[in-house]
Amino acid sequence: MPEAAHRELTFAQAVREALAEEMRRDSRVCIFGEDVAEAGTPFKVLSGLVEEFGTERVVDTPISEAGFTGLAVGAAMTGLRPVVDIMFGDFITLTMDQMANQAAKVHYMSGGKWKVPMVMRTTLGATRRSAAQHSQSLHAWFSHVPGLKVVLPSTPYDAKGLLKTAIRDENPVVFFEDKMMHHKLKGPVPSEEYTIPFGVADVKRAGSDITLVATSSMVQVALGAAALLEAAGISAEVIDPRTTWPLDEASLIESARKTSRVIVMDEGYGRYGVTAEIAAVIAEGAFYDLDAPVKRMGAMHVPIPFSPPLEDATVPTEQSVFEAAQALCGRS
Amino acid sequence: MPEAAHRELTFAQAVREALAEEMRRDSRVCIFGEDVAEAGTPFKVLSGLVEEFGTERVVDTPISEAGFTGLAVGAAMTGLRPVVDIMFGDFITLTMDQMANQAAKVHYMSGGKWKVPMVMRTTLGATRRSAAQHSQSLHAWFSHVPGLKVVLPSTPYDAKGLLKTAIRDENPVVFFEDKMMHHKLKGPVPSEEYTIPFGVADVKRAGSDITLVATSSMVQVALGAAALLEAAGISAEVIDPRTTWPLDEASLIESARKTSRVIVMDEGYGRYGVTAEIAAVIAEGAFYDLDAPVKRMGAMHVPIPFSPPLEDATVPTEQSVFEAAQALCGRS
Amino acid sequence: MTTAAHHPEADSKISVEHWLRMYRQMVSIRLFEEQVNELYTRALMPGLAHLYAGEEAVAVGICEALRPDDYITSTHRGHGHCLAKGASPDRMFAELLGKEAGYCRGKGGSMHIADPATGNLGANAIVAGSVGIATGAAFSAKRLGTNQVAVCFFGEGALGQGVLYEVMNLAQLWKLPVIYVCENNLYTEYTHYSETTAGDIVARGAAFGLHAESVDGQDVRVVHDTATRLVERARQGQGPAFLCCNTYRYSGHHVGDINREYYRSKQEEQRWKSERDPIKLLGDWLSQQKFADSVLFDSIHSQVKSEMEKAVKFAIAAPYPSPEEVEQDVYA
Amino acid sequence: MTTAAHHPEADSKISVEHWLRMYRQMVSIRLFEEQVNELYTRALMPGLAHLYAGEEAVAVGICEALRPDDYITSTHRGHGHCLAKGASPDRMFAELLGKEAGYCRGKGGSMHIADPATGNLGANAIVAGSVGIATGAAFSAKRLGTNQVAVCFFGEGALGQGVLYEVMNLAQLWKLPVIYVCENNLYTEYTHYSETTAGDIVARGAAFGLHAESVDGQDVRVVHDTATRLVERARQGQGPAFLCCNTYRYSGHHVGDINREYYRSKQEEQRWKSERDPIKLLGDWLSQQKFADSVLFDSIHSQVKSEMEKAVKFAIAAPYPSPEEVEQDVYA
Ligand SMILES: Cc1ncc(C[n+]2csc(CCOP(=O)(O)OP(=O)(O)O)c2C)c(N)n1
Ligand SMILES: Cc1ncc(C[n+]2csc(CCOP(=O)(O)OP(=O)(O)O)c2C)c(N)n1
Ligand SMILES: [Mg+2]
Ligand SMILES: [Mg+2]
Repeated sequence: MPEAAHRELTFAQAVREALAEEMRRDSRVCIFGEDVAEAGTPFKVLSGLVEEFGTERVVDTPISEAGFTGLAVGAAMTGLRPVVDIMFGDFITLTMDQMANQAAKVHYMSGGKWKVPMVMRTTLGATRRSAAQHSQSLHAWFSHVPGLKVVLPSTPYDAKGLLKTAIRDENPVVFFEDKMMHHKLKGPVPSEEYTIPFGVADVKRAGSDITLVATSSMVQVALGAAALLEAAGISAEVIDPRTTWPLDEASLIESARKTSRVIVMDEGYGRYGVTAEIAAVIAEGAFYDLDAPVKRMGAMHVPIPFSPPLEDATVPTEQSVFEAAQALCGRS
Repeated sequence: MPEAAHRELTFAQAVREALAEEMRRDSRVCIFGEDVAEAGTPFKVLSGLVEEFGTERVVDTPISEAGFTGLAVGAAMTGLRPVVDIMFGDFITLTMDQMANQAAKVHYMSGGKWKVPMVMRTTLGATRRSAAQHSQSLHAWFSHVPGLKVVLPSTPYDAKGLLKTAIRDENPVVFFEDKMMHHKLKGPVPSEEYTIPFGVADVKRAGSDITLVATSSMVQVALGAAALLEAAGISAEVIDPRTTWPLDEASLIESARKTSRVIVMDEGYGRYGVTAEIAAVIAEGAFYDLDAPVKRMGAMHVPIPFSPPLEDATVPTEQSVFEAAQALCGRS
Repeated sequence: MTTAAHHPEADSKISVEHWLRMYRQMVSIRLFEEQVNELYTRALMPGLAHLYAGEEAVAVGICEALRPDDYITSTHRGHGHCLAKGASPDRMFAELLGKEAGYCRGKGGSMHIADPATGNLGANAIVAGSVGIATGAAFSAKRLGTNQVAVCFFGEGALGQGVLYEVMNLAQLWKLPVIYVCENNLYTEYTHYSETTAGDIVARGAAFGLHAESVDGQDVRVVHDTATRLVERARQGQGPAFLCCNTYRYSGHHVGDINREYYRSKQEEQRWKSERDPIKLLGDWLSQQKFADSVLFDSIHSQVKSEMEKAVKFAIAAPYPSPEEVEQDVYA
Repeated sequence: MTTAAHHPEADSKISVEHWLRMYRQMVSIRLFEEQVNELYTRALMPGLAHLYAGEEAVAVGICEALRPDDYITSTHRGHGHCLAKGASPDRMFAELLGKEAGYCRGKGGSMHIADPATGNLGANAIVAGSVGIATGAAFSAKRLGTNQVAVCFFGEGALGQGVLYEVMNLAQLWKLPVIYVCENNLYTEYTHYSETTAGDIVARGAAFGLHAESVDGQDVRVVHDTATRLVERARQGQGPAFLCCNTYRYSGHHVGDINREYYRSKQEEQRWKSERDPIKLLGDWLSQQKFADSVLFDSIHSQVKSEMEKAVKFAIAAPYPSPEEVEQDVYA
């Protein structure tokens, strides 16, 4: 991160700034979604954009996730660069055909002739007391689909730089925001222009005894656990792949080979999910250097319950990661 | 398999027989799908059922995958046991909301009060020259969702026994059939009644030097490769988990510990897919016994191309598995 | 003013009791929601809730036309439907607070209340998420010959979801006993429905062949008479219906939506409350007809009020589910 | 018989040439499909194809009302649309055979032909899969001020898919220049549309406020006149339209659907062929009007025939894409 970055923005502000800058830069960029205009989304992430860019470019839609995602695919093919807002990540269920069968395949099926430069912004993450249909982290589904790219920013800095890259990309990109971060997480964001390339993992904290691979909401948890571990004399490296596709396998493997112990953390379900892929990649790539099996921590494999004490039990915490890391290092 | 099993059925016949038996046994079982009645599905898997059970129980639907899957959820909650037919597995994209946000969660969200005893039968597999929207193997998506069970039969025997279990299960179950097997794969199926429990892997061939974990369409490929390997002096075990959820982790790990070398094969995309989960499970569970990294083989990470030479390159073959296994055993 | 012809039962003794019962139920819903808002304001309720105040005549007028074993499905704004169908306030509050005594053992929360005992197939947090379920329940009723009817409540925002049209087509093709009740309260979150709804709402039902009408959703007598007629029709095998109830929500989209002048004026809200309040409208008519007077109304209000206060106390005192419950009821 | 009023251009010289051009195009499609069937029968074509023979007047009548840069989206039964919009038979055959010279370098095959040069956004193998894309193209056209119009072709089976209603709503709300053309050929695979389509087809468009009509899809003059009017309307900003063209497919659902008496009679097929053939109907009218005679028709047929034979030869001789291509064009 550049030295000059003295400005602190919330995650939501960083997202908004990325959108505003790209919309100024390129008149083809437009936004579609439910209550994105005057309301600025229920999460108030887009507040102010319609005032600057008008309802022609910040377009309120009916509750038609499949319909307006499909529309965005066609608009992207024919000269616009749509950014589609799917309020809760749980609603991507309704867009799977448009994304997986259309957006992801148009370029390939047409022999490279048509392109679909669109972005879907959506959310992930539990602990918001929103229950099973408003708390899922389903990014593994899209990560499974060739033709899509999947971005999981974990800081305001990353959010801004990665979203700008997403908007400039010639492919369909899905951008998942942890809704708990929007207004709660602040961080430095330089005022000068920057972008962050896809497929480049970021070491959020260097360490030597154990690697915590963490995505999105789990990065802060990993950093908290790393602080606890430090106090216990264990040096944890926290590395964030930032994009699940493309995936920076080399950096993850390198960190694993260095520390020889790994926990992979992701708020999605682990089973057939992101931690499975990353654990498999590391177990293969660092096979001869690992001192212990790669451990995976994700959402408990249950629909997210509403009741607070139950919900809190479903997500890895600093404490649970700390304990798992200690155990892995033979310290518990 | 019982000794008495001298009868040979095709995969399609086995599926049909399971349905017919369960429909005779339980009048609540009914079938919904496009062209399932008189046409007996485009794959002719259900031929004859409407003649026996009538159009009240074998119900032709409009092309409304979301609608009739949703209808099945409600019907299952209120006393029927629907079997929904989604012609090509590629079309599950349209049912993700009904399956993941409704069927999978109703039981949990209602605190255990409502149940959804339904089955979705659908297909997977490429090499049928059907191109990118009719060739996908998307079972990893459902395997990722708590509340669903996912079945991948690889023989007529398994298809019949597992489908009967699926229909009797009190939960939503997704049953994937390799469409290339329907009429091409024959195998022994006893005439006496049997069911196969979920979560029990089946050793399709015993061996000692390497484990080939294979699902669905990949089982025959694995068996073919095992024969080639035998000729080359390598004894391969072929083990089929049969259900990706519940997953028989213990048996897979046991086989891996015995042979110390593993290839995991599944026709879905490997990335963030079934091979990732199984490889991660084995790499963790057999950590101290593996002599080589677990290798994964799945569909190439591209939309399935139409052109025959290209399409053929996307799927593991006996030869490519043979070569990979030899390499893993230090023999290439 | 509506004439006796519209309210054929208006002069019999039984019907007066029936109207008084409905009056009481509307008051119950109103005061229930006041308590919910209070719980939110006092930070005693986890998460958010969507209040039904203002729309009471719809839920009550329709549910009073149903048998106890008839089915309903509900929405994120579901408290009114649940109560009108017979749920008891104490267990509903308990659910809203995530307590074990709640209808879903705290797992569902405000948006997922379900109760087999009152035919409540569940509130649903996916807009239009339950239209398939309701249609399936009607399918079961018809197939099993139970003479039950299913009512599917949804906001006009659900008109944006394609699956609604899929299932209306199925219902009409198969003459299923289901009533699709569109509660047009003018807003989908923060957007006026005219910005998201082209054409004519009633025509959308009629286009699929359904019997379709619209009514004043603030006049419980009209709603109830119409519902009685449509339910009767459905019960007698004459097929589904589409009923648009024109209504208004008094509060914000959810309890936290306080400053809403950017999407609707205080005057508009005031007008509905003073001129079109469903409780007042029924009360005025009952008074005019000399069926009741303010003494009776006051006593109903105070009885209900203390009932609600007791129910809230119960819920606050009730224990949370034990932590082990989190993994229970994922599978039946 | 239609009157001059319906065919205002019928007496000008230019229009005769135009009708002759359409005649020739219909013959091209007919003979193209004959070759496809032949390729299938001779086992030279991988996979299956869905023939458009019988429906030529729809594609030709409509595409002749379009500018070269206007957009179309097509379906699994797409050869007619592609040809009518200007695709050349040689590259289409090459695509059907999976050759590199094909429109999609062999990656798409029969169901995915796409071509930016002729405004063809792509055939689509998901029923209703391209309705979003067409609507999005119309959105771009409006936003970018290009005055282009998009035509979305689909079979009446697509009326079962909810996303169609979602995008019609969007198109009408935003007055997008898109025409939804429903080709009602009476069957969805093996089921008569009356078993899957409740209510009235035209009403389904009208319910969403679209200008909606239906025409005799066998009379190219009626189709063309209507299309010209609707396209003009759309181009002038008057919004979308829904056009149902009543037509018939002569062959099976796909080339392999030979025995179809279980779902439709030979007499019915014969009746359409002898009484309602679009080529014959136009030919008869041209003859009656003395605009052309059998000599001219014969020469057109034989010219087209040799053109098709040449194109097939080209495709058969053309090379497959090289194996490396399989991983190209997944991402732009
Ligand atoms: C599929 C889906 N998209 C978006 C949302 C977010 N959302 C919740 S309520 C709502 C508005 C619903 O409006 P309406 O159907 O009119 O019901 P009302 O709130 O007015 O009762 C929206 C957009 C959702 N829950 N589900
Ligand atoms: C979503 C989806 N469901 C099912 C299918 C399988 N399918 C292919 S064509 C077809 C029938 C389509 O009928 P219609 O739309 O009338 O077109 P037609 O074949 O008559 O031209 C079906 C069911 C599909 N391709 N996509
Ligand atoms: Mg509303
Ligand atoms: Mg058709």
